Order: sequence, then structure tokens, then C-alpha cells
Amino acid sequence: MPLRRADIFGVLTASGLLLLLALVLRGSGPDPAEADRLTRLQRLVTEAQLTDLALLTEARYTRHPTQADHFAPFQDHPLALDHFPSGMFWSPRRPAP
Amino acid sequence: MRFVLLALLLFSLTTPCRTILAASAPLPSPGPREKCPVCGMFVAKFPDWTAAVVRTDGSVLYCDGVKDLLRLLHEPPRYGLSLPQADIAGIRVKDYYSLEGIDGSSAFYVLGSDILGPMGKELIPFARRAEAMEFMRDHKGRQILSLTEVTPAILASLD
Amino acid sequence: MILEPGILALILLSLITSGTILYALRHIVPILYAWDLKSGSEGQLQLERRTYLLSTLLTWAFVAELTSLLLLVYTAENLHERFTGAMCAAGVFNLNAFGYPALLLKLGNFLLAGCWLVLNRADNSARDYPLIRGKYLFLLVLTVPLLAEGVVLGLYLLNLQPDVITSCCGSLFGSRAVGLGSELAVWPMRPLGLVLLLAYVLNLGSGSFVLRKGRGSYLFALSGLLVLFLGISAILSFVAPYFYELPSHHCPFCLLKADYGYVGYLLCGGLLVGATAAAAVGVLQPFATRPSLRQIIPALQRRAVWLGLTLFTLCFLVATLRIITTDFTLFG
Amino acid sequence: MTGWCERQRNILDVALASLRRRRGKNLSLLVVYSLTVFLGASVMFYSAGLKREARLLLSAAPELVVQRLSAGRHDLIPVAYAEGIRTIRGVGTVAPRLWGYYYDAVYGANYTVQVPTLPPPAGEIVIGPGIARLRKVAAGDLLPFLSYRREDLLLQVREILPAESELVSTDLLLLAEADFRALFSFPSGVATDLTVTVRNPQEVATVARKIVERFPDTRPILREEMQATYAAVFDWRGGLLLVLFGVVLLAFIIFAWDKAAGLSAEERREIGILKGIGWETGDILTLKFWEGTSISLTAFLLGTLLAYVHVFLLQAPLLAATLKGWAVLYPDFRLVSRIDAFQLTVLFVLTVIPYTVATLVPSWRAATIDPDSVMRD
Repeated sequence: MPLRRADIFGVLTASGLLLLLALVLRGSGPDPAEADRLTRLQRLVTEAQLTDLALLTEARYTRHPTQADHFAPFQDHPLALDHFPSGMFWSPRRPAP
Repeated sequence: MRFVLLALLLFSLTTPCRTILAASAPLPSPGPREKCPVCGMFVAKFPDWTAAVVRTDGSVLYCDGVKDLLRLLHEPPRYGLSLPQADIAGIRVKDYYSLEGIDGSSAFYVLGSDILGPMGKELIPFARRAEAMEFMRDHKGRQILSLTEVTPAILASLD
Repeated sequence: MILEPGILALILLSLITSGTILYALRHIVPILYAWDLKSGSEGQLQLERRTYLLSTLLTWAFVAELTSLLLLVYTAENLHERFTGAMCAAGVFNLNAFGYPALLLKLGNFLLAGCWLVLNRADNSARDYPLIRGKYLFLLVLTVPLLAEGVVLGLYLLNLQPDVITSCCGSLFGSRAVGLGSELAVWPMRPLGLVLLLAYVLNLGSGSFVLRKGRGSYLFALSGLLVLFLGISAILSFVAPYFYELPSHHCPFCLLKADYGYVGYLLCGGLLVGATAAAAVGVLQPFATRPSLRQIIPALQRRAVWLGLTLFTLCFLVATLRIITTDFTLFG
Repeated sequence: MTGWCERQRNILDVALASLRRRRGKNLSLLVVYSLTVFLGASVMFYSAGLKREARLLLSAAPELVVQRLSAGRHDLIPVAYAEGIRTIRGVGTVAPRLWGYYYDAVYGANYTVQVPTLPPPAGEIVIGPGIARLRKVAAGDLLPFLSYRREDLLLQVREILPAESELVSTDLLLLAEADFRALFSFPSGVATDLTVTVRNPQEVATVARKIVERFPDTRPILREEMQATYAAVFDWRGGLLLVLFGVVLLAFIIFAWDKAAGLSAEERREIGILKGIGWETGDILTLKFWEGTSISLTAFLLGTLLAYVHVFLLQAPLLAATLKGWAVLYPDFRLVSRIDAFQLTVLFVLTVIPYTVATLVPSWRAATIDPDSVMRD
């Protein structure tokens, strides 16, 4: 009997679902290597007294958004429009304490 | 009646030899599966609030706050435990400012402050009266109490 | 409101369900008025075609409704870290006045929608649309709680304030608190356990009677609902404490956590689906004598009875096993 | 039960064959659908991963940073302030922090220069992997810097920070206090800001309030605020991308509706024939259901799996472009591969359900075609 389309589809879909399930399970269990990495990085953050992620290094207020004057609309001088493309992705305000 | 017993029990704790025993007993950190006998929360999740009864046999009953600890002391049978006074070696709570374990029976507790514990309104412990006073000013506390002054009625008002 | 994918998905689901219901209402009224199977007119043909659309649409809407119950509990469970004082979903539902009403409406609608789906199934299996008026009248009644649920759920989700301090399950289901949950939680264990056991035995007996003699459906449905109600009370009153091994902890939501092996999904889900199956048996009963359904309904009922009995028994076994095997005891 | 299964299997066979007959149309639908799911899933996985990383890493940041303001701008803070802050109840330690930016005019890159709590010996530096990459240096090499007095300063690279720390350290240059002061001609007795540790996290806000009361020209920044800033940034950015995704989704649904509604004459004839040989309206609806389900399930699986590969294995090249901006130095980091069932459920609800709803009415239209009217055409 030749392989039916429905069966091929069923097998493919089921294996896709199983793969997805495996990926979910892989992320949910405790991971000692990941915990180690985190401990090392947290030690670095504490020792160097870091406050920010080094995601965008082009300007003060994108490199250290938590340390910037969030209330200052023009970061360098009154004509300094937000000209970096990343500027549009940064939330302009920080929630007040 | 029970309350008087508790007062007696706490007085007996302040006799010299007991005090030394209680004060020298450290506040060991609870294991990850350790649950508060009063509310059932895992105690290790809130290490800053841990309060504990150290028993003479060395075992420790952990609570996730002074409020639950006192509930336990007032009515152990309610939580399925028996805690005769002879069994209690010491009461340990965490000083609010330093987060160090201190002797619970000589600590000062601030009532009615705006600082909330994991279970809501709490009695906040301090090693020194001056600290308790300053905390009361900062956090709208109503009253400074000692452990024996906390009645079940006061505990009920914390819900 | 919090911009969170889970909340967005819940709102989308709720909009889809309500939208479908409203769309369906537009077509139900003409069907209820002008349905005449004997007529071969163009209008009747149109109506017959419409019924296919309606039953497909509503099936999907109700499937969406059933998934959104799971999603709601899941989202609440996921959000608890964001709110001070909330240890689990119990606190998140308590964030504003609409949380628990939304959950209760959702549970009720789950039951009703499940019954409607079974009714629809029976109707679709027969050739002459025997239940058409019945099922659409039922749907007309169903619109009220369904739309109410959409509104209450919307109010709940849109009014989530991150800075509100909520209470934890300890004070919600504690013996000193007031409210439905705590009222149920303080029911004494022995009488409640006994009544629950009686209801279960009644359900088992009437179920096997339905299976063998084809009679006693109403008793089965009623006892099934009773088992649901008493079972939930029992979870709050003593089953949950047995799982936590703590006499004072009655929260049903902590059972859903990994700490307790997700057993809450089995217990609550089993009770709810089992009760829905039982209720459906009763809902089908008045139509069992229709000529075109004489074969179909008893078969459907038998399957529903099996499903209900299996799920109830599974829940009972799991709970009883835990009560027997653990060292902890509430009798003391 | 087996009868029912066999029946569904047969209908699925017919559905797949019918999809195959219109390969072009359905393949384009599948591609667009998978891309939509892929976009949504990528955004969700990526922003959730970054948010998680920021939350975990910044939980080790100082509890409180105190800055001094002068005319609305961040100014250097006198180290003497530290004494006053230390007397506030609940404060553990107060440490001056020295940090700033060094603009490397040759490469056009901006370094973050900082004195850590355990600084390297004078004359030596520890650099982030991004700088090492840019300047092509290894441990032991000498790096020249131009000080603010226009003097050359040669510093030896003692160590390069590990690659796993890219996300926080790519542009970091850690040095000794003496070198820092020499490089920037930094006045003594002041610091960039102060870090304050508070033993009890509950008390941080009160300590911050007391600092402002005592030193009105300062601005304390709480660690919670730092974490909230990042949560807000990623939520906002994720939200923005999700709005874009919403537009894509809408466009796709219109596309899907159109595809489903526009029945070709051939399709109408096929349905007519099926009805003619005894299929009922319900069967045709089941057929249409399987056609839709096979497309949406396949697209969902393809989209999420591709998004997983894209975000976690390929480091999200499509999304990272929006992050990298105009900087010369950027982190080369890999997110922890982690997805959860909740994300998948939400994704499923957001993509599959709208598609199903959009195709319901068209498939009903198809199923209620009158067989003889088709046959007669």
C-alpha cells in the first residue's frame, strides 16, 4: 500500500509538535551551566558596579539610559534632535519612584 | 488564659541562662522546601522576613514573618503542633535595618507601619529602641510593642 | 492596563467570541420565527444553509471560549510576580472587583457552552434538524452570560493597576476571611467528605443505571453537578490542605504550580469536564424520544456517562490516594 | 471511534490533494502565513529573552546610585557627601564611583571607562570583548590613549573580559583610579556618582527620600528604577514591534480572506461534483476545515521553529538591526534558548484563531454551493 498523504502530513505535524515540546521542556528545567554563567556575570556586574546593558554605545543616553537625565528632552544642546535611529526604540520616560 | 501562659513563657525565656542560649542561637537559613506552618508559604522565598522558633532539640520552625510566628506561639494546636514552653529554646527574628538575626523576645516591634511583608501588614522587628522610633517616624508606625504585648486581637487587626 | 501578550490574546479571544455570538443572533431570530422543514421555499433553503454556518461558527466560538479559560488561569498565574502581595493566581484575580466574577462567569459558561456543543452534535447527527428550535433558544439564553463575561473580563483586564497591593491566598481562603472562597473553606471535613462520597456514589449508581437501562439521566446530571460543587468545596476545605500538608492552606491555585506537580489541573479540570458531561446527559434527555434521535441520543449519552464517570473516578482516586499515603492528617 | 478517525483521514487525504492541485496559490499563502507567525514569534522570543537577561543581570547592580545635579545636568559629586549618607539608618556602604566616556577619534567608537571596586594595578586595563575586537588586541598588548592634557597614555591590556559577558561589557574599559584621574584630568575630592548599598530592599525608597532631604542637589536612582527602565524599554519596543506585527497580521488576514473567498470556477466544479456523488454540506465543511487546519498548523510550526532558529541560533539578525543603531561598537551576544508553553499558546491564539475565523464564512459559502447550478455552467 502506498503511503497516504494524510499519514505523511500527520507524521510531519506530529514530529513538529514534538520538536516544539522538546524545545519548551529544554528551556524549563534547571540548567546548571546557565546558573553558573549567571553567577559569573552577576559578580562582574557587582564588582564593576555596572548599571546598564551595553546594547547601544553611540550616545550617553543610549549607553546608560538609567543614568541619563530622563527629564532633559535634548540631551546635548537645544538643537540636538534625537537623530540616532535607536532613539525611536527607547522609551522616553522612566516610571517615577 | 492562653495569653497569660504565653507571657509567662516569654518571661521564663528572659531568665539569664535561657537568654544566653537564645541569643547565641543563630538564625539558620531555611531549606528550599521549608514551609511556614501557619500559612504554608515556602519560607526561603522571603529570607528578609524569616522568623523562627528554635526548639530545645535543635529543630527550627520557620515562619515567613513575625505575624505568623506569633499566631503559632499563641495557638500551636491550631496549626497541628504542640509547643510546650519547655521545648522552646529561643525566638529569632530579623532586624529590619541590618537583616541580622536577633533575639525575638527582647526585640522591639513596630505596629501599623506602611511596610508590608509577604503576607501583608506586619510587625517590624528592631534590635534597638532608637531604631524602632526612627522607623516609626519614617513609616507612619502607630506603636512600639514588645513580644509579650502583642495580643491575638492585635494580630487579628493585621489581616 | 498592562501591555502583555497574554492579555492581548485574552482580549482578542473574548472579542471573537462576543462578535460571533452577536453575528449569530442576527441569524437566529429568523430561524426561530420562520423555520418550517416541510416547506421547500427558497427562504427555508436559505435558512437550512445558514444553520451550517451558525453551527460551525458557534462551535469555533465555544472552542475559543474553552481555551480562553485555560489561558485566563495561565495568564493570572504568569502575572503574579508583577503585583505586590500576590503569591499566585489567587491574588491576581483579587486585584480588582471584576477578577473573581470573570472567573466564575467563565466557569459557568464553560459548563453551558459544553452542553450546547453536545446538543449541537446530536442535532447535526440527525437528518431532519430535530433540535433546531431547542438549541437556538438555548443559545439565546446563553448570550446573556456570554456577553456579560466578555464585559466583565474586559473590565478586569483593562483595570489591572500594577501598583495595587493585593492579598495573598492565605488571607483570601483563610478561616478568618469573609467571602465565598473562605465560606466554602471552613466547611467541616467529615460531613462534607461524607456528603461528597454520597453524591459520588449516587452519581456512580445512576450512571451505571443509565448505561444499562437507559434511565435515570436527570439523576445522573444532578448528582454530577452536585459532585462538582461539593468537590470544589472539598478541594478548598480539605483536599488542598492534604496536598500542601498544611491544615491552614486552602488555596486552589497553588495546586496548579509545579511545586505540586500541576495536580490542580487534573482535579479542577476533571471535575469541571466531568460535570459538563453529566449535565449534557440531562440536557439531552428531553429530546431522547424524538423519532430521528432515538438511536443517536442514547449513544451520545452513554459516551458522556463514561467520560463523566472516568474523570470523576480519576479525581477521587488521586485525591484519596494522597489523603491515604501522606503522613499528614487533619483528624487530630 | 475508529470509523470516525478513518473518515477524517480520508477527508484529510482529499483536502491535501485539493491543496496540491492549487499548489501556487496555497504555497504563497503558506509562505506569507509562516512569515507572519515567524515575525510575531521572533519579536516575542527576542524581547522576552532580553527582558529576562536585563532583569537577572541588573539584580546585581548597586541598590542606589546618587548623582549630583547642576543646572539640570549631571555633575560631579563631592566625595564628602558619602559621609552624610552613611549616617542614614539602614545604609550599608557608600562608595564613590568613577566612570565616564572616552571617545576614540580614530575608530569613531565610544568606550565606557570605569574604575571597578577591585581595580587592576596602575598602568594596566581590563577591556571588554568589543574593544578587543575593534582594536585587534590581545592580553599583554599596549593601547595608547590621548589624555585630556593632550599627553599620550600607554596602558597595558591585562585581561579581556569573557565573551559571555558581551551584553554588559562589550565597550567597557576598567582601569585604576590613578589612571582614570590622569586620563581625564579628573579633580580630586569628587566622583562621578556614589553607589549606596542598603541592607533591606524594603528600605531603599526611604533611604533615597532621606538622601534628597539632606542633599537637595542630588538625584538618587533606585535599582528597581533601573530594572523598570529596561522592562519599559523592551515592553515599549516589543509593543511597537507588536503593533507593526498587528498591521502585518491584519494584512495577512485580508489576504487569507481573499484567497478563501475567491473560489475559482474549477474549485466550484470540484465541490459540485463532490456533492453530486453524495457528499453533504457537513462533509464539505469538514473538508474545508482540514484544508485550513493543515495550512495553519504547518504555518504555525514552520513560523515558530524558524523564529527559534532565528532568535536563539542566529542571534536575531533581522531584529538586531533595529537595535544596533549607528554605534561602532555593539555587543555580539547570544540569548539563552528558552521558550515556554505560555508564549506558544498566546502565539497560537494570536495567529491561528484569527485565520480560522477569517476563513469560516468563505468556506461556508463554498460548502453551500448548489450542485446543479455548478454542473449546469
